Amino acid sequence: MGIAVIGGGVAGITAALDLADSGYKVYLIEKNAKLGGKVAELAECETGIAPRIVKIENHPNIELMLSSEVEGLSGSAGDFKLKVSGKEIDVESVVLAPGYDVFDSIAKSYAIGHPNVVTALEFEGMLRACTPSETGQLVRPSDGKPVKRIGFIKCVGSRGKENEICSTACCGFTAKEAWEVKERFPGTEVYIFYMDIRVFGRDEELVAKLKDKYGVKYIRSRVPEVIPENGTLTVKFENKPLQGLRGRGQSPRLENGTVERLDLDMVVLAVGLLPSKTLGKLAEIMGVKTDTYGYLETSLTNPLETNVPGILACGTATAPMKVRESVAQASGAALKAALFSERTELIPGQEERKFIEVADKPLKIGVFICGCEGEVAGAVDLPAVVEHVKHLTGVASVNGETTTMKEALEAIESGIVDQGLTRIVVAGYSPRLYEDLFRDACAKAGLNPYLLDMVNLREQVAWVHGKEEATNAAISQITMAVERARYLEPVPIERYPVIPKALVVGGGVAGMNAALEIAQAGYEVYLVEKEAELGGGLRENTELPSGESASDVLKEFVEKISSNEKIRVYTGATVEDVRGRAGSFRARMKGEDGGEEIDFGAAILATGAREFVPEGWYGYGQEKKVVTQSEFEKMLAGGHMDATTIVMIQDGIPGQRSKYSGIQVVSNALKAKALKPDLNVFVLYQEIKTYGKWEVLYKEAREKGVIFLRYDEGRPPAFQEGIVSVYDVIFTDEIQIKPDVVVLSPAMLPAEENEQLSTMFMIPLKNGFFLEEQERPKLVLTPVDTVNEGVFICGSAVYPAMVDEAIAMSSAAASRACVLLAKNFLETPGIVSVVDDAICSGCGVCVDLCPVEAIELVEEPVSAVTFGVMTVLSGKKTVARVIEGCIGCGSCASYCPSGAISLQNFKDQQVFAQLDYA
Amino acid sequence: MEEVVGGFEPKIVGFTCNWCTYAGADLAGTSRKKYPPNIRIIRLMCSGRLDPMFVLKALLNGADGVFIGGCHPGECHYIKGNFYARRRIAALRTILKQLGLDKRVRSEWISASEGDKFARTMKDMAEEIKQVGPNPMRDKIL
Amino acid sequence: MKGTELNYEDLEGFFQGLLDNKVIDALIMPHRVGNKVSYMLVRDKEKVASPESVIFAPSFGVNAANVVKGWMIDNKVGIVAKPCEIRAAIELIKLKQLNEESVLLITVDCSGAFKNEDYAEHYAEIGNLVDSAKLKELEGKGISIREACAICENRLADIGDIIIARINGKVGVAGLTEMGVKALSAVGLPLEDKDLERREEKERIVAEARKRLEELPKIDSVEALEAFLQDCIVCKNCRDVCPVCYCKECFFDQPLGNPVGGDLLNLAELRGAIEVPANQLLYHLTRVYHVCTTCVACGACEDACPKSIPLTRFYPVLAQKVQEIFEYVPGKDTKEPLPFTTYEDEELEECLR
Amino acid sequence: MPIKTWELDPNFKYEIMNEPGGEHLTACYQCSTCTLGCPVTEIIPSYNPRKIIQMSLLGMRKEVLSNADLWICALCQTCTARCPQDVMICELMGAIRRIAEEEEAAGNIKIESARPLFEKAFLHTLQKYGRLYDMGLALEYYPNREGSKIKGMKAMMKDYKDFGMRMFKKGKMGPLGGGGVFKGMLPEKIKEREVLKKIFEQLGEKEK
Repeated sequence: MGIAVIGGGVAGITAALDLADSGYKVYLIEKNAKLGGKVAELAECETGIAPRIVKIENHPNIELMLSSEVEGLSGSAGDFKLKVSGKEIDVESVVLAPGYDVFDSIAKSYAIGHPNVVTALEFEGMLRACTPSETGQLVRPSDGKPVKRIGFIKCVGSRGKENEICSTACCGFTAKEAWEVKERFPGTEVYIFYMDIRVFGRDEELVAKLKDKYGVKYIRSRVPEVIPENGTLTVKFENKPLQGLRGRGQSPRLENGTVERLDLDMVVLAVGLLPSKTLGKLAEIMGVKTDTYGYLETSLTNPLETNVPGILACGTATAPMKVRESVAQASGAALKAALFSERTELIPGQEERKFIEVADKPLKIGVFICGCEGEVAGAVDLPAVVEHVKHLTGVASVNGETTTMKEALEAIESGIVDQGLTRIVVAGYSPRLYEDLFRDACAKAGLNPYLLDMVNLREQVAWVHGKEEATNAAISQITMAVERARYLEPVPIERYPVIPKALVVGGGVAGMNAALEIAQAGYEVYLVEKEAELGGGLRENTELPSGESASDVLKEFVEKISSNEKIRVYTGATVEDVRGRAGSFRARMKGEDGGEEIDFGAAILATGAREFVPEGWYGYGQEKKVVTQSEFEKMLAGGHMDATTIVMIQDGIPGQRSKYSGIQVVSNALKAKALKPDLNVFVLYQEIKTYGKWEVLYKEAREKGVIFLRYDEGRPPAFQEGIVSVYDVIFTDEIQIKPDVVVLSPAMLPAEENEQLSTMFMIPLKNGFFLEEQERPKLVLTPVDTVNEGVFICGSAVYPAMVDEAIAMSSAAASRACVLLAKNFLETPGIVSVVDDAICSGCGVCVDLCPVEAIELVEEPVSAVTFGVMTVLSGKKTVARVIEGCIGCGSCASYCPSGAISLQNFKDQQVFAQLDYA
Repeated sequence: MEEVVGGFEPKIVGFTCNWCTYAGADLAGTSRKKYPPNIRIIRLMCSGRLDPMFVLKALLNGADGVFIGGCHPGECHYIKGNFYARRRIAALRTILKQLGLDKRVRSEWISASEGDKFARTMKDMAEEIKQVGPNPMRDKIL
Repeated sequence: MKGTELNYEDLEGFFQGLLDNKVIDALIMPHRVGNKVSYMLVRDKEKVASPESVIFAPSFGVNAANVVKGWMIDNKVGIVAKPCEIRAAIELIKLKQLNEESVLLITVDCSGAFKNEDYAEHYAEIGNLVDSAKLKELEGKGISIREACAICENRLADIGDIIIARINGKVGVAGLTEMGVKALSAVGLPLEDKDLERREEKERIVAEARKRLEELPKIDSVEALEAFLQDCIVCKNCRDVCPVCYCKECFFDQPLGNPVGGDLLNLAELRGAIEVPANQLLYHLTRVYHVCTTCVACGACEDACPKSIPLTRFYPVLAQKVQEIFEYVPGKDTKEPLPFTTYEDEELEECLR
Repeated sequence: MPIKTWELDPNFKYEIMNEPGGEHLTACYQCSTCTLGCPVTEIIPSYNPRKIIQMSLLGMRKEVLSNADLWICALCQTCTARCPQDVMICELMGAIRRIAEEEEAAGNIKIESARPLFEKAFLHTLQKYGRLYDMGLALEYYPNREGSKIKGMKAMMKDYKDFGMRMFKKGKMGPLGGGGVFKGMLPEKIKEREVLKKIFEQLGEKEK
């Protein structure tokens, strides 16, 4: 039996890998002939998604079914029979990740069909194919002239008649495309036409940077038409004059209703997302429900489950969303699917293995130069390189024949086994993403994985230099690597048992869900909450935007947790000290009843966020009529409304916005209107961020008569002597309101303990929130992983998230933790520092330098030296010792003047060798 | 110095940290940003691993320039590595300055998302080193 | 600072008192051997005789800090030495090569020093005590102090636990640290507030030293460096006598830094030909980097060079500029962190490109 | 002058929504699609449909109803066709105009536009003949606009001197046009005027 994952896009790939890596048999079903989906089409993404595709293709636990379609389903959870392109497979559960389609009935007024008008996805393709022409310019497809001005038009095919909801992802990817344009073609003027900028967390910083640093002009206008004239594209917008267009330092004037024209060289349409065209049919076959908009139906508190047990849903098939959310959902759905299944396969890397002893063997370096599907072969004269490399000292064989990574991996394995190679040099792909795969291949064939060196011929040679230059550079870099390889040493790798327990810090909705998920997967969990009770933010709320009662949801969680014997809850407790590494951590807990040591293999940080108390803002704290949204929500829960006029001030307090604050505003406004239909409700705002399906709430609020007044960033409203005054940008005039209640949406602050947890768990913070593993410019493919393996983050500890997202993320964190906990053992990291006792002077500078306190000074007995009958020199000496936790930065090694402490795999001699041949 | 300065192609040894500058160089590649082929990259895990002796060794080996790339201060993958690196490089360059060698050594903070900055830096540096001229140690018996 | 004024002759009693009252278990201090000055380690107080005739002698043989390097003992030893030596000792304390609790650092004023052999040769003219006027007069006769001393800005005793300053025909003794003050009271000195900072004199010395530094020939190119080090035989004496070079096994004594046989042949193959002994430039450049923050500019390296290479023009001169960018004066305070172990979030960007 | 909301009429929006065509007023999210596509705004920049909507939403009853711009809309339907929220701006303008006319009839406001008079005259010719009769329209419209017959005739002559001549030449109006000397001078009537009468009757009832 096994688990079927339907859809081979980024979500499907993520789900399949999580499952396969924890020992489940996976059928990955993709209707197209290749994996990767939409993400593989994005400009920079091949570097992120490609290694995963290779991993899938080589994964022993994954059966890949390309060009396959699901035709039928029978049975029930734990015993499904799935008909796929004529074949029948038995699976216990199914993960649906069929993805999305782009909106394709764009209005003719956008001059669609004109070569210089492209969709965002097409533009990605252009950026990707934009080879380094000598000018380094972005050119118009129509005539090859450089693009001086480019405009992005948002909300094409979303938030409108044809597609009611907001596509969520566009604001973010538009910003990223604009950033890429500015970064690569700095001379290009970039204009972005928008209605609301719906970005959150770090994307907000990107937008701010675009506006302030890159000079991208954000213009609020829903541009309805693109007029092609004499080779340019004219758009009209309502904003005068263009902010910053006439030189910097000028105060931006506000829109006043005068129509301006702008000539552009290119227009990019940020086209909306729609459910995949085949989703309806798939849903019918699977018997799962879809919602009004055609997406798979899930709920706010169960964002990954369909109406059919054993069939999980994730990604853009459930709602429009960004890659970050999509992969989080996929990980989470994978873990939920695993609950129905039995682990039948081996976990890769857990098999017994023995490395060949190389010390006594002659040096035999095998050089493998991969053509990288023409990417390298096309730019580098490979035969010439092979000819040169062949003659280098120590080189036993050179293989220049492989064209794909799969072939290269196989060639290496057979080279080690059949030819007895003792060092491997791979020239081709960037080691940053593929080193693990090649190290694994070496290990599989019995060679210590650190006897490998990689030369980056593709990213750093073939793609950036002309042919002759590239060939010379390739020869040089390979020579350096061969020389380095001569001095590579096998790094001792020890296996240590994984403690099959997890620690979850934070007892809010994310923490509780993560704890439950891990416990259901069969592992023990310590759940630590600093307050006296579980619940976190749920305790502050009365009703969720879905209408569910917050206390009911909380009660259900608490009941499930208390009845689960695998979960040990510590309330009023904090984590004090953490030691160890992935798979084997030890922490000291400080709780009401003293301290206690706990051991665990993985940790999840789900500390949540807290509302800023807006003391003093708009009279909060002094005036009784000024309340926060959550306080207002409690007033509403009382069931009656005395006020006649209510003013809500959104975005009025600087700081981090939560992802739900806009939703909270419209939903509370609606509730108030429901209680008293003739209530005057004014919402003062800069952006209404009702992303995704929440857009309908915004519309409903307007329809119910809630008045939305927009103000400019630099002119926040004021509340004085009972009058709220706001400078409205449409009237370009001040509007005054006499409210009975003023409702504020306070900014969100990171949990106070993040600072301390950051140091203990070595997770960097950004603005006080935890930072995920890879801060990639475009895509976040590992949203819950951190730089510290074995430690995961989720929920509002990462950024203030909505309930469904917090739940999905925490399921993802649980899933990632379970992938680790499923292993019997892990291996000690190879790139760590080591001390040569005989040389160490014990100065202790390395101890001061170590960022993770992984070096300590110890007193060692000096072995006695005997002269005849007399023993002298017995005594003690102080030397440095690397203890657990070294992360391999090498700061110590580059200080140590005698080289007593050195970094494995980056020893002085290894670097010297490269230098000699550079 | 038999080579004419105009036709002189400098050899630059580049030390880059794995997480930022090396990744930035990768991004330059994926975005097909062309830059002169003078650089020979040596990947370190962190600019904190850069022992200034490596720079000295490179210069004495005849490298015309040495480039050092790390994460922006405060964004080090290892938290503090580049802060230490910055002090070491500053000290080394102060020594080299007195010996008239500092122009051959340049460090930049280039993040994983700054592919363009990497390519630009490579172009600038190749130009700069061309101006400075060949390393007098190039063909010396050392 | 707390201190008192003594006559030169009272110093004998003071040092004996330190030993007598078990403030320290032993004393390292200069003593005279014929016309020369060298250090002795004294445990018997009777061996302390007329210290005033030798502790200010303008002579430099060995850096006293180099003598105690690696002494991680529990006993307490007093060290009577010049500012540069005490500063080296303080750097060694930071580098855990000397136990702070086991030393009592007694710094004496220095007026600049001659090489031991020069001092011996001209002892009759120089004598036991000199001042700047006397030095000028000697210089006129072609008897000059060491270059390291000529460019030294830190000749006045102002660091350590106790300072012994020469003022108006008397000596001022003061404790700078708690340990120092305690030691002074233990020998029964009447203590009062004493200001021995001598700012004006200090300024005059600094100005003079900077002038002399400017006058030194510069090594301002690789070619100049090559010429400068031409005679170096890589004997590594400069390293051995350096008080702040503290490695148990020097990189340049290890195979990678001191290649022999096949490794050397490989290098020769790579470059066509190599200079032997190898790594001459790498050795000195690496070493100057290694000591650039800790170098106390004592000039011991130059004294030790069998080829008489004026190493003061290299080591202290290059190091001083590095110390300037970190605003660091080595040996000022045991509590001050070494520049390479600390950082500011924003700094030094101007030094990077 | 700041706009004081407490002096405004919060029920105005509902009043408009009760009129046929005004139903979707509050769906507006001020995206400016209507303004950007409006051919009238191109010529008369002060005319901004979305501003009229926002004023209506805010309850600026008097200002909206007496706003001369209300009557400029050429009913080209571009805004209605493009509006992503289906506000039906043209119809909405009609709805507001009707309220304005009622208010004027009740003597509460003064409409600063001749447009309603024109429209009335237009409708009257339609009601009478079933098709447009320019001369009839002009004879009703000008005197009403100018307040007396004589002034009206003067104004008419002034307008027709230039614009009218062009219409004559195009044969849109007699006597010099191509369709005979009296073309346009006398009304043409459609055949089934009985049906037309019924239509007007029914409309009249609905209005009540």
